[in-house]
Amino acid sequence: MALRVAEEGLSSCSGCEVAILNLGERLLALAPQLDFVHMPLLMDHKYFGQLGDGDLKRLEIPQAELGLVSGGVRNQEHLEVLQAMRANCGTLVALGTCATHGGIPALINGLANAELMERYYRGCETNDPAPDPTETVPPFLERVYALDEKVKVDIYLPGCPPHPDHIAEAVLAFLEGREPALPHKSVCDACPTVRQGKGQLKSVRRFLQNAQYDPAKPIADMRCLLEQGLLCMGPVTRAGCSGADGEAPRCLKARVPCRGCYGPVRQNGNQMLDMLNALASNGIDIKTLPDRAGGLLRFSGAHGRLRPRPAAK
Amino acid sequence: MAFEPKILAFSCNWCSYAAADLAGASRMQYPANLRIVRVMCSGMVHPNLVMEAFSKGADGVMVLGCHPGECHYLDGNIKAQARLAVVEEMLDAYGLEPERFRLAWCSSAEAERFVEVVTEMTEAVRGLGPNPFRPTRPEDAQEVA
Amino acid sequence: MAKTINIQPVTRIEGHARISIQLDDQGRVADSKLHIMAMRGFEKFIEGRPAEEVPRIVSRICGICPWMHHTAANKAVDQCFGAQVPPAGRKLRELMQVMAHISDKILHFFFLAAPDFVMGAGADYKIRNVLGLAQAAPELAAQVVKMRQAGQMMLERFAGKVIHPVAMVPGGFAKPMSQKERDELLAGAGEQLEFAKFCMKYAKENVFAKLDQDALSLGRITTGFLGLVDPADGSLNLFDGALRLMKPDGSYLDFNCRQYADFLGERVETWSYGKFPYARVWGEGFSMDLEAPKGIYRSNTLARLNVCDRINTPLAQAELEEFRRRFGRPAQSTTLYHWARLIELVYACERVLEILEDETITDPLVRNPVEPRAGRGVGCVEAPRGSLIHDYVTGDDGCIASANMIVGTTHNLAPMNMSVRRAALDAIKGGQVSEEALNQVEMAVRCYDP
Amino acid sequence: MTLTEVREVSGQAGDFTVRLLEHPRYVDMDKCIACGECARKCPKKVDDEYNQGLGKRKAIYVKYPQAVPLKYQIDPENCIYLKNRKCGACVQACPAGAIDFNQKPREKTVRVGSMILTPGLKPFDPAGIRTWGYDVFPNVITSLELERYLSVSGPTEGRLARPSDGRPVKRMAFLQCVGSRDLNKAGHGYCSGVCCMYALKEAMIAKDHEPDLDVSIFFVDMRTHGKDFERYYNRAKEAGVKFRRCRVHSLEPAEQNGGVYLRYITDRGKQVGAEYDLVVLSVGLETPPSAAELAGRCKVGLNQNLFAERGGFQPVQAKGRPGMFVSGAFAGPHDIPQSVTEASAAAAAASLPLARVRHSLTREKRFPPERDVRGEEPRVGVFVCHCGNNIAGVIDVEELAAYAAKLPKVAHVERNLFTCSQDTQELLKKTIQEQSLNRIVVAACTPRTHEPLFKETLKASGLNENLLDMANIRNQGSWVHQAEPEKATEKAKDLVRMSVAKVALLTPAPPLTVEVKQSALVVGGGLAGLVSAHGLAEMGYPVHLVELTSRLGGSALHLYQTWRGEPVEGKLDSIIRKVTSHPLITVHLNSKVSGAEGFVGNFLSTIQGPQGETQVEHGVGIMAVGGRAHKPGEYGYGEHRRVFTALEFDKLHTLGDSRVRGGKTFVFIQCVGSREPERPYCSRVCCTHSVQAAIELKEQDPTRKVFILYRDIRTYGQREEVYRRAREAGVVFINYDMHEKPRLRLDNPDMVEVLVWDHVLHEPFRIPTDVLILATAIVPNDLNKELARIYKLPVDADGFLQEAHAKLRPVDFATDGLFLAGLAHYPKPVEETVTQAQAAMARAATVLAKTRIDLDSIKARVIEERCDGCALCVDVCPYHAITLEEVQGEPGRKLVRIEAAKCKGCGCCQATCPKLGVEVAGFTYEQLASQVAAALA
Repeated sequence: MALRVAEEGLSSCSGCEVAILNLGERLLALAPQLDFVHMPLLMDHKYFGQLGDGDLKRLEIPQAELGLVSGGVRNQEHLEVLQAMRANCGTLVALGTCATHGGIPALINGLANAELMERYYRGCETNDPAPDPTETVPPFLERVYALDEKVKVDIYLPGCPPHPDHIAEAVLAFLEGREPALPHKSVCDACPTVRQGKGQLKSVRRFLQNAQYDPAKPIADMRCLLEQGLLCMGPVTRAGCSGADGEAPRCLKARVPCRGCYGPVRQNGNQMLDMLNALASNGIDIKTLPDRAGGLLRFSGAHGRLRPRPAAK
Repeated sequence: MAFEPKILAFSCNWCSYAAADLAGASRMQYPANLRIVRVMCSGMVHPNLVMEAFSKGADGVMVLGCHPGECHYLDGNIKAQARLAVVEEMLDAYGLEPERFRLAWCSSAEAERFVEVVTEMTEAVRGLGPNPFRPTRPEDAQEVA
Repeated sequence: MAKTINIQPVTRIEGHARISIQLDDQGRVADSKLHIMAMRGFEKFIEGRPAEEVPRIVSRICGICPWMHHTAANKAVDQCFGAQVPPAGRKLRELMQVMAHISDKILHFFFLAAPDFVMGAGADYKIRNVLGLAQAAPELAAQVVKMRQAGQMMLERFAGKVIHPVAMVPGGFAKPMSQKERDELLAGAGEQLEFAKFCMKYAKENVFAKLDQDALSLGRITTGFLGLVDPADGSLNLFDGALRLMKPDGSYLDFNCRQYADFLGERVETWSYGKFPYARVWGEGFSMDLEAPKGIYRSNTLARLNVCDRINTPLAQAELEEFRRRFGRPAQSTTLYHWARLIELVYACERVLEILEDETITDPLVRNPVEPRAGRGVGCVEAPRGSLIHDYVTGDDGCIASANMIVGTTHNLAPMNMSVRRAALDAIKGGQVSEEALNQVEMAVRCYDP
Repeated sequence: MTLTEVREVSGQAGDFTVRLLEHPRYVDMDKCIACGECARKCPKKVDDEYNQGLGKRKAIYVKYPQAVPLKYQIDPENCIYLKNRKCGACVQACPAGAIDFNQKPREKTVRVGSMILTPGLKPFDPAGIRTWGYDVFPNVITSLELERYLSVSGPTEGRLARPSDGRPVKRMAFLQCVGSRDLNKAGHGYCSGVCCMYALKEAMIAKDHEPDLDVSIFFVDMRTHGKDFERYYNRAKEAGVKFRRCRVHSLEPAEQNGGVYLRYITDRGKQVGAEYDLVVLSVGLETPPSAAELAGRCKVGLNQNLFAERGGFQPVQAKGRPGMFVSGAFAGPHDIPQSVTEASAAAAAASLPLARVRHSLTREKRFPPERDVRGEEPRVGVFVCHCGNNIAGVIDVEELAAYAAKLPKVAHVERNLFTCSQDTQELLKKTIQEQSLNRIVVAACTPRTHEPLFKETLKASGLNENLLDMANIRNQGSWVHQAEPEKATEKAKDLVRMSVAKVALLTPAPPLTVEVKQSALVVGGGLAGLVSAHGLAEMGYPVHLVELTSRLGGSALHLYQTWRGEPVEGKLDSIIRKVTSHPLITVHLNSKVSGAEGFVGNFLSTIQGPQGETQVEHGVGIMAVGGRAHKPGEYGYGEHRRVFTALEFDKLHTLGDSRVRGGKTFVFIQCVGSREPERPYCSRVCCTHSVQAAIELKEQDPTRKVFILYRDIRTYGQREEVYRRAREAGVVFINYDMHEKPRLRLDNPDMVEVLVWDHVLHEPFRIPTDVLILATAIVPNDLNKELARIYKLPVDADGFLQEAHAKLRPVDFATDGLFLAGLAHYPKPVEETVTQAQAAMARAATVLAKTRIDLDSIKARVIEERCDGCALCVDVCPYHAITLEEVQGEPGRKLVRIEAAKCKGCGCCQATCPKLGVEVAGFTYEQLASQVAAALA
């Protein structure tokens, strides 16, 4: 019997779902073994009956052995969908960094909801001030949550989006009844750039001009971008973006520094703390970094990491 | 019952830990709110340990090292000092009062200073009240299944 | 027996929406709404971020068209910082953006929309999807999947990341193109064009040929249109140009993107987190009344083909001419979005080849250094789903002081609501609600590819 | 052997018989646990000499809290019991039964081959000399008293208050040269060498405590000739300390406020006065009578200053007394680095003649084989010590033990009266074996004193010594919370819980040792290199000596005498001959080190010579690449044929050049290139050199006019004698200011006209000069930088090699196994170079004396499953122990590697790694985190 799979995206951008599609021919090959019972991006299963007449209090998601959830939890609907997924899926996978650590949408966690609403509906040049929408739209939670702040998560598959190789590995491992072999080291593990040490730097530059490198030469000949004085989140970020074939990290392939989209190396690590600490330990004045919280917790602001500035005492 | 803060200190073996011993040998009295974790150097203390202490409910955390220039390992204390900015940043991000953390220098002979620092810290933290920060951890998460 | 039908979630679209249809006591459609269920607040939370970082953040607005946000944001930051992009940098940017259009169109047409046409609007929902399509037409599916994948890989091999790209940077592009990369891309682009031609042919034979009057009137409404045109000759331009706002009668105004706020306004409704843009400049206000709409214009493929005077690539121009012959200008049928989409696919493939054939694209100077400063920039591109506007103001530190964005889909929120209403009115009669009827309502939404 | 004195010495070098007298301590050192109960109960209060009599101590006491050994002693002069057989409170108080009033003086005889005399110094006592008003005005104190006032552990806890009325001090004056450079009042002609620097330090600390404090230092010459001292002087000036160049000739009571009124004459000749709240006498050093007595018993000669007589080329050898060596202030007024250096040098010199019998008296301890506990579940044994009543009197030990028994992984809990006692060790051993315990927690006192003891016990029980943790419930528990027994008990539970949590995670670490290659590399064939190379070879170790030029001798080739007038050339020739003919020394001329790798005991250096590269293995290295004379770009040097550097002048003088021979007027300009913004250090040797040369010029022809234009004359220590002789000989000393440097007219080729501002006459003074001698700076060699790169050694801001610790490790590098000596370290005269070279050789010999070095088990290690070679830790390591290396068989993949022999276990890497990819044994992140969690559980 085919493996029943349910998939949902919460507060997210559908990039994770596109990453699933980017399995390409592998997806077609896997298809006979999979039975997608729910996946709003691709198929038409509805929460409240196919005729739209179900009980709005009973959000329905079919039973599945494997549940994939992308996106963080931002509003009441997300929470209900997530809880239904958890209740109906044997194994729950947090798919993508929004699901594992809040992702980019969790940047809003640095602000209170009221500030957001004020800006959106009353502080915008193109619209007249209006009250917040409240009718028939799901109310916001106080912030964006990672899935494991609300339900138990069985497998973490970070990445913005996760590399299709690892999505395939997670599914295959599940089919084969084994632990998925996922990367657990940092981006540097896959990064071939030349590293010597970071002690000679005193500050870190903004990325206002391209890194120094010879475009005719392979990345393995380029000096580590952090050692070039560019903030690169590689050392504190989970590897994986380069996929299973061990290619260079993808941002590095474009010769731009990593921004940490796979979240912290250790699931419960803190990219901001780890990066600031690594820089400070190397004698780099961390105050030279602009927008530290927003920059270093760009992808991992859930788990209470990014929070509104406390009001001045 | 009055609030009795729990304060954790990472204390360098070569200076403040020795000063704490000396304070004992000299029978100096200080508040019993301190718990010392002995380390070989203040430069050994990962800021994450400090934050872990806060996340587990410490009301105050100290890192006590040798005076600048007196580090047993050349400049571990200078690294600890550089990391101070990291802890400050994290406290700020977490909305904890900066006074809950203190980095202080104290040589092995400065038992008085040790006592003074610990007493000051205890009183300061007592004034701040309990650590309001409790993490949301997976085990706190609501189970649905 | 009044009741509310909830189509939730609206499926095979990007994003989170719900359709509610109120039936009155007679089972007639009394009201319907398309609710946008979420709002993430990008405009707010990019405040304070260094502007040069923003192109890598705002791509997360949409995982299907991240390149569009990436491009628009870079254009906006360039203006804030007063940056001059070297010619090769500009070419690489357009190349990437147009290539991204190719994958997107294949995705939308075959993965999201086609099941309705190939499997039938009333097919069982369990097979009315791309996987069902794959079983029903394995060869076609294999071909489509392969070509879409090839397009994605072309982008990824050259630019690192394809979903949430990073290769564009304020001041230009992060890496130059080597001759080897150019050769590979040229080869790939040739195949993509062949495939585009195949798609056009396939669709004409198997989908468009079946578009009867009913199909053409699905969700049909009458509105104005908005899209970028090349200021030089009014031709289709996805990457850059002036905005053209066309009235339902075909008359139009062209304006610089920076003036968008003088021409467009946004309406807030209490029942949707999404705002409703309208043509403020028409001075008639805003109304989604099906019979007497006010201020309503549409964006996206059909809109672009309606507003442009011509297309500067031969195959696409030929298709446009045929399209206009059959449907006039402006064409109003909502279903024609799909047709227009495939014409744009042909254009995009031709344009990619054109850009790649320019030898100067391998010039190593692809980025000029930028200096953070106070400024304002409005970056505008045509995203698959419509005209995308990013408007940033930076402070002296080069960090974002304020931002406003109108994304492609948003332009179409009001028209979509109207099309939903129209489709619901047409599909639901006498309280008879079928899966097929409800799917037809959704199909009206899917034309807009939200 | 404490409280012990030398009574008599007989025999000779290689075989002395020394009769010793050990005075009774009245405390059994084996039993005393230094708990201090005795002192608390002792009713007799005595002035505390450590606090300069400013505080009180008891008749039973430790001299100061850091005393080694930390054991109490009874002062028989003051003990009531010893005086009249009453009291005995301490006997009652002592929980360990350590008081023993029956101890008697004991005689001992030891036979030794060499002797080192270091009886130390006594501060000059200014009492009784009216000028200084010390025992007249309460607000006149000595610098040593001030030191205690400023110390937070001192009697006022660091507050600066007037002794007379305790009011805050607003204005403070230091009077320099009290008891120094003063034959009239003090009978000391010498400079004490340390007072300028300590006055600066005290002034700065006082300013630090009280930033608005007005501090003036009245001085004759500021003598900040040590490494980095001049910078400190400059900092003090910037900090607002006022410097007044004059002797104060009288102190009077101020009219109001109880202050002190000083009268003095400014350097501009004006008489002025000022009031101060506190006057500090910067007292000098002198030899105490007891030291003089010791010298007598050892037949070691003292000079007129009562310092031991010695020579410039054998600076730690007591003159005319083979086998006897001297160091520290007994050998002359020294500061800390010089004393420490000399101590090492004395050790080297004393052990040289004994090299043949090395290790003949060594005994080794044996332990049973270690039980492999890996794979076993932790079975923790908790031993709660009562420490007599020290712990049990405050903490409810019964409750604590019961609590410990319930903690997870605890298999056995036991209470002991004294866990550290000898019989308890046997018990511990038995319990560990019987109960199959594999982790031990001792809840007692501090690991700083007792961990080694319990580690031995673990070893003796067949357990790895690292499976131990101590819960410090005494020093950091019962003793500091005596009034809060409940809280103390709660805290003790926490501490035990923390220890149990940590100990369960401890893993056995095998003892690490590295082999020592029994040979040395000495870089630099100057005097320092020659002395150390020769010494090491004499000790029996092969030495490679690398010299850049074609000739051995270095800068000393240009010197002709030491400050004592000993000729250099012959001595230098002799040591060069000894070195070149020594069978164990390989001299590499025209060579330099071009690369190196390795660590203590195992260096591999590449020597690049005329015949190409050779690689040598060596266990230690001494860096002695010397320095050179600065070539000035001022004062007409290189333009006028009558302007010379000091070394050039010496040569012309020796050769009898007509310009010198016929010269009538000679001018020396001091500090040419030194103490300038570009080179803010004192070159240390130039004052003495110029003064000596001036004397010679005068002695040769008393009609000659000789001028020395100086900023401060720095004839430190006993060199002051030379300065005095010069003034007596009629050499004219004219002070100039950095901002009013001497000016020259050079238009006459046969004469240089020197113009200098005369502070006495208040007008420019013209000196038509036959020979102008520039006392130029000593600058470091560029080789320093090269060595720094090759061996990863630090170089200071002036380009000199940077020692591990300026005071306590003056010839070591932070990198183990590498040492430094000579001008590469800092400018210094011949005898100090020789001393330092001997010291470096002594330090090197401590490594070479062993065939293997035991390394501390507290080392960082890489966890390969976590490390990904990001290189964040590489530059964080202060010891350069971390390198990034490619994984074998996986091209392109790199991991960091830690050289255990270089690692000191500071954990800077562990605190940097975001991935927990490095950890320090015994202090891993997980272990520390377990303590954190347990503390807050």
